[in-house]
Amino acid sequence: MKKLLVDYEICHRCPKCVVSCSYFFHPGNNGLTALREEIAYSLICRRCENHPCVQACPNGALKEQEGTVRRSPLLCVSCKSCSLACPFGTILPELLPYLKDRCDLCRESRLEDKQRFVCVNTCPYGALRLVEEEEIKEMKNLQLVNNTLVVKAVDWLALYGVKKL
Amino acid sequence: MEKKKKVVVPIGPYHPLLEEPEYFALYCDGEMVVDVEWEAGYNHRGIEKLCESKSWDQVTFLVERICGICSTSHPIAYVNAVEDLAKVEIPERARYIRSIIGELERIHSHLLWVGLAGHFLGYNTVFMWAWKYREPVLDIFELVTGNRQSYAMMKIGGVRRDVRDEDIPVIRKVLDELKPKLEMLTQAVLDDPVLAARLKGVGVLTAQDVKDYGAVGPTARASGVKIDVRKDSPCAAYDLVAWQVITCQEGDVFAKAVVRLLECFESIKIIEQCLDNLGKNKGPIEVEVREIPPGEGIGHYEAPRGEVFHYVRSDGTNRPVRHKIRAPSFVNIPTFRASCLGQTISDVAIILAGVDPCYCCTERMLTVYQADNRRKIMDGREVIRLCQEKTEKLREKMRKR
Amino acid sequence: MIFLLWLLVSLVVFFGLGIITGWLERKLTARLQWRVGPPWWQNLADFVKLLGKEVVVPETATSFFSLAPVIGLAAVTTAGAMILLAAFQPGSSVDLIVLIYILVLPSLSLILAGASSGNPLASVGVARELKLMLGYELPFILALLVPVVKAGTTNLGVLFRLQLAQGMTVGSISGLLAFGVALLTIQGKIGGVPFDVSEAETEIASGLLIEYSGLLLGIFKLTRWMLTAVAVFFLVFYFWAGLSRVPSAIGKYLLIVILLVLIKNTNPRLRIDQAMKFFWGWLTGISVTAILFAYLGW
Amino acid sequence: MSNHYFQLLRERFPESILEGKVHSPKRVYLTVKKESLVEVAKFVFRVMDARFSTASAVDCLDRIEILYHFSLDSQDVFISLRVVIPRERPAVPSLSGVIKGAAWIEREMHELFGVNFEGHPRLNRLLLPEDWPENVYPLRKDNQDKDIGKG
Amino acid sequence: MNLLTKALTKSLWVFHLSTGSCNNCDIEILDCLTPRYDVERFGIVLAGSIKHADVLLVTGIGTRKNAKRIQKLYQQMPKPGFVVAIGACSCSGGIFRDGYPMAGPISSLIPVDVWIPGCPPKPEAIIAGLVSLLGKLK
Ligand code: SF4
Ligand code: SF4
Ligand code: SF4
Ligand code: SF4
Ligand code: SF4
Ligand code: SF4
Ligand code: SF4
Ligand code: SF4
Repeated sequence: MKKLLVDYEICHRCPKCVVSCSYFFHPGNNGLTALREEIAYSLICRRCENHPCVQACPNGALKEQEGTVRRSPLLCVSCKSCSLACPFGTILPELLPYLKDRCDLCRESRLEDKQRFVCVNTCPYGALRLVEEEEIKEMKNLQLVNNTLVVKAVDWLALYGVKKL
Repeated sequence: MEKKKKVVVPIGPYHPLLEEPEYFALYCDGEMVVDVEWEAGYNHRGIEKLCESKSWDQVTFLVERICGICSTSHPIAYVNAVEDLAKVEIPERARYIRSIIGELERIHSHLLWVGLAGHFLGYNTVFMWAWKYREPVLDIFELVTGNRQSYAMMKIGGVRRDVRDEDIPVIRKVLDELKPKLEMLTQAVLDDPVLAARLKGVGVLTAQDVKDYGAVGPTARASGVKIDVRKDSPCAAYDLVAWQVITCQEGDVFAKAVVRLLECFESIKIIEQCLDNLGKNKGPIEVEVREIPPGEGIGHYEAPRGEVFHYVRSDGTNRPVRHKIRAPSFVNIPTFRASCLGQTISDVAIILAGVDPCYCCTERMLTVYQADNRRKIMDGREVIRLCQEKTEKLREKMRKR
Repeated sequence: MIFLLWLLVSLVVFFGLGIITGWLERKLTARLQWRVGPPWWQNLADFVKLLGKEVVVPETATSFFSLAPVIGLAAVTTAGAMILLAAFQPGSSVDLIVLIYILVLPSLSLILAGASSGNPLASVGVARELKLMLGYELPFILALLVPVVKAGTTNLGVLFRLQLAQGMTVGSISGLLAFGVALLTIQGKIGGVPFDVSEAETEIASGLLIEYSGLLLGIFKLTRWMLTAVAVFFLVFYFWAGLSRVPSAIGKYLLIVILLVLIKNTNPRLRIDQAMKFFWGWLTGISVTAILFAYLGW
Repeated sequence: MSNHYFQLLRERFPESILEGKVHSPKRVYLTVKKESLVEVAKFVFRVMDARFSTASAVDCLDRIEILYHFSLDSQDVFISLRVVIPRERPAVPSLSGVIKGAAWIEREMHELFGVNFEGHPRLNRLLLPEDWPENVYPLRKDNQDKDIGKG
Repeated sequence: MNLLTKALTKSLWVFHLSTGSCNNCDIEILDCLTPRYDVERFGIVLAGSIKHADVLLVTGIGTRKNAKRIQKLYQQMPKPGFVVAIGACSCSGGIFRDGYPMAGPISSLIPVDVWIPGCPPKPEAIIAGLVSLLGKLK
C-alpha cells in the first residue's frame, strides 16, 4: 500500500501552504494543515515537563494525551497563545486555524483515482510524494507518523553544515 | 354556477397581519375561500448552508437566530442532536436551567400569540394587555441571561451561564404576579361570547389531518393528538418534574387558544419545581466536550409551536458536515389547506394565526405552492381551470405593480 | 347666503371638535390599554403633516380618486351645518330626512374611494362597506324615528327644542332603547371596532384607503374625525336635550365619546355576516319595539 | 428499544434493508433499497403508526443520501430510513402519495439538492429568487461561493 | 423649521418591513407600541399601508427574492419619507452576511437615514434611533 510522504525539509521553509485538497465535506479545506499539526505534535514537540503550551492556553484546549499534546478543536479559539508559549517553536501559528481542516489521507474510496491526492500534485515545491513500502526502507531520516503517513524529517546537521561524527 | 368570478386577495408579502414577509393568495368566491396558495422564500436566509461553515459552538448562536420567538428551542434541539451524536450526558443542574429557559420562552411566546391573535381580531386591548404581561417575563430573561431575546444560554454539554441564587426569588415573584393575570386573561377569553362566536368551529383540523400532515405542537394537541416531545422524549429536566400535557378535542381555533393558555400554567409549574431543585442542586453546569466524533445525531425539542427537529452529521472536525433543521411551522402551515377552504376571508386571518405560523424558520427552506398544479387538485373542472388562469393573470399583474 | 355662513361655522367648529374628539378617542383607548397615549394636539399634527406629504395617485385609479374625499368632507360639513342651524337658529326648517340622506354620503365617498383606487384589497373593502351600510342604515333610521313618532314632526329644530319642554328623549323607555340603537349604529357609521370590517387593518390592510396618501388621506382622516364629532353632537341634541345647558351638554358629549371608546375596546372585530345579523336582527328588533313603545307613549 | 424495531423491520423486509445501525436505544438508521422505499415507509407510517418528522438530504460528492426520519412518539424512538442515490441525475420515488406532509420537504430537497422525486404531484422549482439559474443547487457541496446563483 | 416639518416630527407613521429577519427585531418593534414603551406618546403609529407611511422600518438582511420589492416599496412611499435600518441584519447582514440569499445590506438597496444596530436592538435603542431621526429632521 502506498503511503503519503511529507518532506519536511521543504515544508518547514514554506511561507504558506497552498496545496489543494480533495477532501470534500468542507470545501476550501486544506488537509495538509491538519497533517502538519499532527506531525508537529508527534515529531517536533519536545514534550516539555510542565507543558508551557498547555499552561498558556486560556481555554484548556490543549491536553497531554499518550505522551503527545492534542488540541481540542471544539475549545480552541485560535488565539495563538500556545504558539507564543512554546519554547521550541513547535506550534506554528498557521497550524491553529479556528475552523479545523481535515485530511483523511484520501482513505475513503470516494473518488476516481486520478482525483485522489491532489495535494501531491498541487504542492508547488514538490514536498509531497506517494511512496511504496519498499522505497521507505531505503530512505534516510524517515519517521512514521501513522500507517499511511511518513515524514522525511529535517536533517538539521546537514542544514547547519555540521559534519556528522 | 360555472362562470363564477374569483377574486384573489393577496395577503402579503407585506401585510400587517404577517409581521414577516410571505405571500398568500386566497382564491375567493365572494367572501368564501376556495383555494389557498402560498409562496415563500422572502425570508430564506440559507441557514443550513451557513451552518456548514461555522464551528459547532458558533452554530448555537446561528440557530438561535433562525427565529427570535423560538430563540431557545432551536438551540436546545441542536445541542440535543449534538449530544446524541457524541453521546454526552449533561449535569443535572444544567438540565434544570435548560428547562427553566425553555419554559419561560414558552410563556412569553404564548402570551405573544394571544396578543397577536387579539390584534388580528381587532381586539387591540387584548394585544396590549397580553404584551404588557409579557414584559416581566422578558425582564427575567434580561436578569438571567443578559438579553431580552436571543439568550445564548445553550451550549454543547450544558449551559453557558448559571442562574444565580439571588435571582431565584425574583423569578418566583414575577411568576406569582403573572399567575392571577394569566387566569384573568384565560377567563376573559373563555367567557367572551363574541370571541366564542368568532373562534368556535372555525378552521377545524381533524386528528387525521394532523397525522397526514405531520402537524405538531398546540396545533396537533388542539385536535386531540397527544404528542409533546417534552413528555415523549424527555430532555432537560422534563422527566424530573411533574406536569401535564394539555389537549383539546375540537381542533378549532378556540381549542388552540385554550391549549396555549393552559400550557402557560403548566410552564409556570415546571419552572417553579426547577427553581426548587436548583436550590438543592449545586453541581456543575456543564461537562467539557473536547471533540465531536464522526457520526450523525438527531435532536428534537418541543418549541412553543411544536417539535423542532435537528439532524447533524459530523466528520470529526469542528464544524458540521450537514445540519438539517425542521421547524414546527414547516409542518403546521400546510394544514391550512385542510382548515381554510370553505371559510370566509375574515376567518382566514385568524385561522392562519391559529397555527401561530412563523415564516422565519419555515422560510429557511424553500416552499412554494404553484397555481398550475393546484388547479388539478382543486377539482379538475375545466371551467374553474380557466377561471383560475384568469386570476393567475390578475395576480401576475398585481405582482408587477 | 346664511346657510353658507353656517357652513363656514360648521367647518371651523367641527374641525376643532373633530380634532379633539379624535384625540380623545386615542387617548382614552391608550388609557384603557395602560398606555400614556398621545398629546392633545396629536391629530392636528397628523393632519398638518399629511398636508405636506406627496400625493401618490396610482395608475389604476379613476378620476373619482381625488373627488371622493372632497365629497365626504363636504357632506360632513353640510350635516354639521344643518345640525348647528337647527340647534341655534329657532324657526329654521331643517328636515331630519334630508340630514339622514346627507349622513349616508361620507360612507358612500369611502366606497367611491375604494372602488376608484383599483386595488383588490380595496375592492373587498368596498363590498364589505356596502353590506355594512345596508346593515346599519335600517336600524339607524328606525331609531331616529322614535322621537319623530313622539313629536309628530320631522323638523329638527322642533325635535331638539321639544325636549326642553317635555324632558329629554332618553328619559323614556322608548327613547332609551332608540338611543342605544343609534349609538351602536353610529359606531358602524364611523367604522369603529367591532364594525370596522371595511378598514380592518389586519385583514385587508386598511382596506378602502390603502392607496391614499398625503392631502387626500388627510381629508379622509379629517372627515372621519369630524363625522364622529358631528354624530356624537347630533346624538346629544337629538336624544339628550343638548340645548338645555352648556356644561351638561359638554358632559353628555364626553360621556357618549367614552361609551363609543368602551365599545370599541372591549370587543373584537365582528365578521361581516355576524355584523349583519346583529344589525338586522337585534338592533332592528329593538328599534321596532322602541317605535311601538313610542306609540304607546312610553 | 430501537433494537427491537431494528429486528422487526429486518425480519419484515429482509430483501429491502441493505444495512442497519443502532446508534443508541433511541435512534436506529436503516439503509433501504431505493425501489422498496415506498413500501417500507408505508409500513412504518401506517402499520407502525409512526409520525413522519422530516427528511434530509446530504451531499457526499459521490452520492446523495436521503434520510427519512420517522418518530415513534410513544416509544421515544427515531427510525431513519436512508436511501443512497447517485449524484448524477438523482431520483427517488416520492412519498407524497403515502404521506401528505412529505410533499413539502420533497420540494425543498428538489430545489436545494436537485433530487427528482418520481411521482410527486407538483415538483416545480420556485422559491429561490426568480433569477436563480437552473441546475444550481445551493446546498450541494460544490457550491460554496456566497455569490452562487448571482449570474 | 417650518410648520410642516414640525408637524412631521410630531407625527411619524411607520411602516414595518421585514426582509429576511429572524423575527426578533420585528417583535421588538411591536414591543415599542405596547404599554411599557408606548411610542404613540410621540405620535408614532404603525401604518397599515406604505402609502400612509413617513418612515420605513426595515429589518432583516434584504434577501435576493425581496430586493426588488424593497426598492418598489421605497418608491411607493410618499415623500418626504425616511428609512430606518433596524438590527445588525439590515445594517450589515449580521450573522447571515455570508449566506447565498443575501442581497443587502439594506443600504445597498435603498438610501438609509438611520441605522439602529443590535441583535436585536432593545426597544429603548429603537426609540433612541427614532429620536435621532427626529433630530436629523430638525
Ligand atoms: S505541502 Fe507544499 S505548499 Fe504545503 S507547506 Fe509543504 S511545501 Fe508548502
Ligand atoms: S490557539 Fe487554541 S490551543 Fe492555542 S492557546 Fe489559543 S485556544 Fe489554546
Ligand atoms: S478582541 Fe474581543 S475577545 Fe479578543 S481580547 Fe479583545 S475584547 Fe476580548
Ligand atoms: S511547549 Fe512546545 S515543545 Fe513543549 S510540550 Fe508544548 S508543544 Fe511540545
Ligand atoms: S491526502 Fe487527500 S485528504 Fe489529505 S490533504 Fe491530500 S488530498 Fe487532502
Ligand atoms: S415556529 Fe419558527 S419562526 Fe415561529 S417562533 Fe418558532 S422558530 Fe420562530
Ligand atoms: S439583527 Fe439579529 S435579531 Fe434582528 S433580525 Fe437580524 S438576527 Fe434577528
Ligand atoms: S452582544 Fe455579544 S454576542 Fe451579541 S453581537 Fe454583541 S458581542 Fe456579539
